[in-house]
Amino acid sequence: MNINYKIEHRNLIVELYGELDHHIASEVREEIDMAIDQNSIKNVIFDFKNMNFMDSSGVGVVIGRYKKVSKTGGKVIAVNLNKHVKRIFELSGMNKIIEVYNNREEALSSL
Amino acid sequence: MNINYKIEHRNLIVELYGELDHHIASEVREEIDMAIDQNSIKNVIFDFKNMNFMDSSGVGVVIGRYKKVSKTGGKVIAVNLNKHVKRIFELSGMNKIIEVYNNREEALSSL
Amino acid sequence: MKNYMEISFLAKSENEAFARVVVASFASQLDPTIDEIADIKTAVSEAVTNSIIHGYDEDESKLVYLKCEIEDNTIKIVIEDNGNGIENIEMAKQPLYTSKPELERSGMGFTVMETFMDEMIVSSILGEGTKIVMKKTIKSNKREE
Amino acid sequence: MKNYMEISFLAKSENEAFARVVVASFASQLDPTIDEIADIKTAVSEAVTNSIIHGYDEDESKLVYLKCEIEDNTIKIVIEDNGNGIENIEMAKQPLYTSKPELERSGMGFTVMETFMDEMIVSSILGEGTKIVMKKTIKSNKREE
Ligand SMILES: Nc1ncnc2c1ncn2[C@@H]1O[C@H](COP(=O)(O)OP(=O)(O)O)[C@@H](O)[C@H]1O
Ligand SMILES: Nc1ncnc2c1ncn2[C@@H]1O[C@H](COP(=O)(O)OP(=O)(O)O)[C@@H](O)[C@H]1O
Repeated sequence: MNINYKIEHRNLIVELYGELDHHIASEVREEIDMAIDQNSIKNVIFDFKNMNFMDSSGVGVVIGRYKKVSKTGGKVIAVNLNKHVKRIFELSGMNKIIEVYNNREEALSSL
Repeated sequence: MNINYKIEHRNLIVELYGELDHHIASEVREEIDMAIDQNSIKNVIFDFKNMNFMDSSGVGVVIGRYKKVSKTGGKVIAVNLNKHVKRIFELSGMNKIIEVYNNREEALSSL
Repeated sequence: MKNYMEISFLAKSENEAFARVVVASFASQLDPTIDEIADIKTAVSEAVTNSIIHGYDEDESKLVYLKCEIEDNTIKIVIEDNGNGIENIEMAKQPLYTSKPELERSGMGFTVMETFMDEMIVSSILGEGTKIVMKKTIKSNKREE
Repeated sequence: MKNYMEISFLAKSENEAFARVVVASFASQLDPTIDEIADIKTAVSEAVTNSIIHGYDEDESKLVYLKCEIEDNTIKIVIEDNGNGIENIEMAKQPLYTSKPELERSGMGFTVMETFMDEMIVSSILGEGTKIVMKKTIKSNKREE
């Protein structure tokens, strides 16, 4: 797993690479939370384009960030979900609290 | 494992794809021997370019074909060996009875 | 088609990815689609992660046990630990229920396993351990090209 | 770095490739080079193939046992069968010696294992089985980029 960040205004774009499972979840969480705190981020956009695998540990990471930024009125958005990740999102009801867009441009213009 | 054949004059070019191990060795052997018999082949050229893995079962296959064609004065040639296959060839002393060339063109022009 | 393997490995989180590769590689004999392999990998990941986190409280000296049996087009996967066990299986299986919210667990593990596999059976004895048996039949109609 | 796994599988030739993937995937924790992984895969392939062909005379109902232990930068791999055993280990280890020339075996299996791994120990009891212990240390100097 590898993470890349981009910051546009107060939006943090998190690009996930590789496999998001329990093994890597706490590291991912800490890195994202640090990026949020250090850059007074409002909204977080998860870009799943280069992620090859995710299980329910990934759901925990996304919901956890939602809980964090929603305290300051922020949103969490997910983009570029493949069929597999989409199914996990739907199962967990995450699509009710996390907005899903096809790509980054759509996500950013929604904000 | 997958095999492709090309026949040029009485030379059989065997292109190996994938992994050559004990599991596939007898199938490979039978297919090559049939091609030799049906096309009155003299020489066999093994092209290892697209082979990802070989263990000593592959040595058995190559030496076995050498024994077969040498009865009728034919040769066995190996081309496009990677470092790994080269080492196995050297270990087994195969490079003493089987000619090794960099590529197919060199092999064919040696005949 | 019949095949069998069993594996045990230390309850280290690095071995979650390893377990997925092992099962995916074994299941590949059935010529599954990419989606079917993703389903199987996800279910295995959930069960192995549960044994590590909930069964063993991340004690890396403990062993997780995994068995795979292939019979015709069906793969049966058994994942076991000798850990804490589950007091109330029905409650544990509820979507969103987790006993470790502090670890940001989502409580979706069992739901994912049930959804992605054809069958899932949980058995557990408190203080002795937990056993998950899952089955999935690989559709073969995709092969009529 | 410390890790451990053990696996057993039916003595089917399909499982030779499976065993290679399992060990390669486990060894990948040590961040080996492509060449080091190729060496390990080849050695495992030789030992597993020997158990299937020579140990069990290709009786697919029998089990091959494989253990991997990682300690620091060294991987120890043990491959065992409960098969025929070897009468004369010294003779068996000679390059080009094979008891099954009719199967086009090259007699190079032990030589390959010895060459590609840092250490190889064969022990065997006639009628009871054979055990191969191999070790390889993954060089880490490649990481000074
Ligand atoms: N192997 C296990 N050993 C002990 N308890 C378990 C095990 N697997 C699951 N559980 C219990 O079942 C609950 C629900 O599991 P699951 O649906 O996978 O969600 P999560 O792992 O996110 O908590 C866990 O929180 C835990 O209390
Ligand atoms: N697991 C085993 N069980 C019984 N005999 C074995 C085993 N492994 C090797 N041998 C014996 O040792 C010989 C040499 O083995 P090896 O060098 O791998 O060559 P090959 O497999 O090509 O015969 C075999 O031909 C066989 O007689």
